Amino acid sequence: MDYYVQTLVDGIAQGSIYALMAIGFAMIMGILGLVTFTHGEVIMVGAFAGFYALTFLKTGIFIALVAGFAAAWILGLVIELICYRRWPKGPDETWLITTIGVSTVLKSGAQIVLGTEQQLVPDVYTGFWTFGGVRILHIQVFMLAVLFLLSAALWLFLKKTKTGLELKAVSMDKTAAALLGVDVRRILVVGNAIGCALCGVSGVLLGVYYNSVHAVMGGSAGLKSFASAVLGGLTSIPGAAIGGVLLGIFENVGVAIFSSGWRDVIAFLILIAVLLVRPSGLLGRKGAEKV
Amino acid sequence: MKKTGFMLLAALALLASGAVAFAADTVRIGLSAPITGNYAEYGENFKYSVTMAAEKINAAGGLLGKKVEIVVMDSKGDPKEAALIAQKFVQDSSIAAEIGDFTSTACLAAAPIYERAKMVQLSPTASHPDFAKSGEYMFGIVGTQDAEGPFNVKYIAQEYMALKNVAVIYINNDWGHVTKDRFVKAAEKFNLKVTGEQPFMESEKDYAAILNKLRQANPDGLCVAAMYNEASLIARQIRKMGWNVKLLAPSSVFSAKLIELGGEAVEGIVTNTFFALEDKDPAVQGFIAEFEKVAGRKPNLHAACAYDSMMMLADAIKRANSADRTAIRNALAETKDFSGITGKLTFTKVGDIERKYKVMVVEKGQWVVKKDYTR
Amino acid sequence: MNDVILETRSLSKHFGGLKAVDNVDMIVRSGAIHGIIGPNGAGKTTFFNLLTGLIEVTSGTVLFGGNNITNIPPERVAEIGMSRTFQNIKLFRFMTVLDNVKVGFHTRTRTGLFAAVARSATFRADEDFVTERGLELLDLVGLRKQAYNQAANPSYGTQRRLEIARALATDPKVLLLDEPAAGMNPSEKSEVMELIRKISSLGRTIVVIEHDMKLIMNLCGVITVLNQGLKICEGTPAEIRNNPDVISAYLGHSRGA
Amino acid sequence: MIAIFRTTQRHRGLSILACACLLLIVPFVIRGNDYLLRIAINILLYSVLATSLNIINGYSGQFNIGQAGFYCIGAYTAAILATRCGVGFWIALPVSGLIASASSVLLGIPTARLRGIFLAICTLGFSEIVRLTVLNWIEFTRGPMGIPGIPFPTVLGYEISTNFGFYFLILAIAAVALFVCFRVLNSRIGRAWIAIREDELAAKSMGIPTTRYKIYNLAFGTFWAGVAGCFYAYLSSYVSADSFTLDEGFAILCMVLVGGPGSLVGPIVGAFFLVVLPEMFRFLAEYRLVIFGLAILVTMHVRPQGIAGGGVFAALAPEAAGEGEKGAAS
Repeated sequence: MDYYVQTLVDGIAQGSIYALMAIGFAMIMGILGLVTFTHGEVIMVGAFAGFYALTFLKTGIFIALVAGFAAAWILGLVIELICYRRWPKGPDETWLITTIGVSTVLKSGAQIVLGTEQQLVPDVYTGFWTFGGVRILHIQVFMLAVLFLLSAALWLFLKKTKTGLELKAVSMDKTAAALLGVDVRRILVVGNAIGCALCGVSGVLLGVYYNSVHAVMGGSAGLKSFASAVLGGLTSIPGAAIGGVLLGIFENVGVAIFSSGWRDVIAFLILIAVLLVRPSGLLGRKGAEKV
Repeated sequence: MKKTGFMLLAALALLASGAVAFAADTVRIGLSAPITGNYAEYGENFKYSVTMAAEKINAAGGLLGKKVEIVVMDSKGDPKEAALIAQKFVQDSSIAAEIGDFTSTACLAAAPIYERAKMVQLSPTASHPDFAKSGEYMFGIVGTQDAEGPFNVKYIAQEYMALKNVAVIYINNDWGHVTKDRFVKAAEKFNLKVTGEQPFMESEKDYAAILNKLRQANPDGLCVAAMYNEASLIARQIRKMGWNVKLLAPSSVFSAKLIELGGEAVEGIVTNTFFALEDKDPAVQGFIAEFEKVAGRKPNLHAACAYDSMMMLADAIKRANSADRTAIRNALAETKDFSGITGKLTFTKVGDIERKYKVMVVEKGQWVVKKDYTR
Repeated sequence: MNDVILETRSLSKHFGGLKAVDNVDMIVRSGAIHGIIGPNGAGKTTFFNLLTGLIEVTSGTVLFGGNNITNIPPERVAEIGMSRTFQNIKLFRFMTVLDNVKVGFHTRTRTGLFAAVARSATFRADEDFVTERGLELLDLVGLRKQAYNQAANPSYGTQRRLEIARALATDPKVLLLDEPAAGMNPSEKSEVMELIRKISSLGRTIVVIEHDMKLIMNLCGVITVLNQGLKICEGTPAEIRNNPDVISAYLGHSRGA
Repeated sequence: MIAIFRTTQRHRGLSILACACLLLIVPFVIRGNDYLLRIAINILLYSVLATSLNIINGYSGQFNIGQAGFYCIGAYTAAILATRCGVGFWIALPVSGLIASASSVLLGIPTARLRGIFLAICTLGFSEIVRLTVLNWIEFTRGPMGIPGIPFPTVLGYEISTNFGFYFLILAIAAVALFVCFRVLNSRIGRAWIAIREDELAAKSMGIPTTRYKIYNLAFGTFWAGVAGCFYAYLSSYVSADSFTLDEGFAILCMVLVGGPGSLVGPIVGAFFLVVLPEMFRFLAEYRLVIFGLAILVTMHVRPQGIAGGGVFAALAPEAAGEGEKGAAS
């Protein structure tokens, strides 16, 4: 029994990182309707920013999170400029190529600038609680807290601020929003930056939780965030969060039931199954399949 | 369509101009390694080591009275690129032999091309049992898992660590798979109980679920068949989950990086090696100092093997007294008791090395050699 | 000639609480030019979508030549013999004008993969047929000269005529026209009116949605009036003109007749 | 450049002839150089792959980014048939295509109603599922060990063992693929696919069973990916899952989009550029991929419709839009 509870706990912890990535992703892809494949590399850059803050500047974890946030935000501005500015209306395929291009540059550039070796990220919050045979690490709770706080902040931002409301308007209908006097370009810039920044934070957590950063860490991270966001419904922030946590749980429980080699297969099968049953994802807006 | 044609011609001309003949006053050795992509870290080590070796040879007067020149090509660790590089090398008649690639899959994809062109492919790291067998011109010097597996079971797990049962976590690529396979087979032979075996994906960072699963059977020891990068993270996660299992691993974990990344978590991990940083041999110490100067880090096993690869090739060329590809192959195959920094090296009939392993442990943040076996 | 070809019985479509089409009974007689009018939001286009299977019927039935065709998929509707144009033009923009019409012949040709690769007799017969008849249709709508232009290029009126030609290519017994004259100037409008008459004279039944009262009154033998999803009356132009319900429906809305 | 294009469009028969001559002469010119021959082979191989994806993405407007999965299925089918069942090349070739095709139907039946990015995600997931299954189904595929020892193909009694031979083999395959695609695209079926790309609802209303035709399109496109996979297996005589990662799929997609989707020439131009560029940059060592990425970005900024693409994004191939009412010469 303990075994399954422990698996669940680890799954939720892993899922909370996925969730944060997925929220950033849902922001860009679901709400703004921009296709992106630079995602993994944004996570990597965020992770390295956090790593440098922690290791060389000896700042605390909070400053590291801010550093990841800021670095990814700036990167988000650059990405918008290179990948989207010229083609605000798409098509999807163009964005796909430009973002793949940027992602290639970032990944191989990072290997040149930041080195090819895996780097050690020092531990923060090494303590744990024990409940019977189940061990919950402080860092796991911390990650969940960060997830909750950032989701709540984002939710408030979307609900209460003018920019947030404009964001929602753009997500419904870009043309109509423009007619209502919304500066669509500004919203795209801001929204993309926010999405990237959240990914940056998730990158810092990724580095801290697994004690490592690596120039090529973005590949699988990007794929996972993609899957989580779709699972939860691309258009919904809480959906993405839940999708991320669910993916974490699926993967861990999947290993408990099947061999671990098949765990990504299971994750992708569930993803496809969800898309077939509910194309709009678990919590997505209905009619999203008419994209 | 016509445009395509024009550009084809233009590009071919450009490519050809890059591949024209070179002055014959050098002996050129090709190095195919992942300089970019996911294995860039390992490819970089290759590049540093092989270049260092070449410089050393040149400082000592070169080969056949000529300078050695290394031609580095980036394979990204991709089998297709490795095959293309193979074509480029065999095409260039000034290149005498090739060192590389890093992964066994890349080596195997390139093997038929080298074999057909009768050019040596000497891989510092391919431990796939099929690799050296795949042709007369294929040589591997890291030693195959056929030998390492039994050593790990008999001497490390049973004799040194006194384990009764053991679980295996392995990386899901050809190397990890073979390592696991040979380890489990040897365990059967020597009556070591294997309580579980689980693979993980190369890009995976979260091993908690797999470790929890393996923990269920409560083994005494855990064999971590992974590179040092993953092994250090696995060790950390094991300690975080409060599991007091003894760790052992194949020689791939031997690197200063393991201790740097793993910290206290890798304390006590046992592995085998044929190359030790504390080896008193001046050649080894010289290599280590030199490597640190160039790369800014301590060399690992791959780096040492790459260095030896170049040195062995040079030795073979000297004995052959020719830069002819087939002559090099024949001389290389006859290599006997070559004293490299990774020990005395003799090729088997198929072109592998039979290694002599030592038990090595991490103690107080240092790699410490324990016993010397001749198997 | 006056047998019923298309009939709806208590046809309804509800979107949540909104009754876009509510219990509409309608009979279209073979060979007629049947008009459907109504203020904006009356449910006319939804009604067309129901007839052609583009959206699912909530309740009620659609009969075509006596057969129940309720909720059959749109591609089957086209095959059976009912074809349409769209209010917001839906051309295949990056195809040529002629190719647009050729697509319309889909159900009437049989070329398969192997026939296409081998350029078999079937293929050649099909292509000849499609090209020849396609050009004829373009002649009919007056677009022959633009056959090899891209469909995205021509003017608004041309695009609407092209849509009609494309719909005709499926050889429909009933042609549904959704605002064929929208956005046109008076001379273009009268051309379209002529075109519709011409098509009708070739023996096809036509159901037309239009806002332009003059056009509808001149063209149609029978007119159905919808308002807020309900059929409020049906009859000859003269009857419609004098029906108090129709007048109040139109006066109740901003858009006049 | 544009002028050249115009000329090529006007004298299509002539330019095809010129091209064919060129392609037939080139191998004799570079016969002694296996490296250049291998690059030429790769260009043709990727031309087939890019064309196969172009049939799907460029012509029916479905958004497939997982072509590597079907390529993988083709390659493994051929490898298993050749090493286990002793089946010859000429049987393995169509069978690989058909199996890839069949698997795409399996994927297509449930996913046909998905659109845009949602379909893209499904194909991406499928591609990964294929790769991971190959990696984990050890009894069948030898898992991460890959399958070595695929024999040389035999054509008309001659064993093809040199790059020179392989060049003509892939040239023939590419020519057949292009020829078949050209004819299918210029028929009722091709028009139906393009109609679906342009406006699915209108296509439906014109009597095209869009779901069936989308699956049909997927099956037809992936058939060629399977064929290419088979050729690759024989060419390298060794297959492993490493060759069919998502990056491989993205590379094929880049070829289509950089070259110009929705035209038959575009993907070939794209394949040419994306095979040759990294080779030309090889001397840049670790900067190679950075420059490569930048080159893609610059291309997209200069010609967002693709190097050889016309129109906005999806302009038709000259043959489909041109004066080819009588099917033109080919």
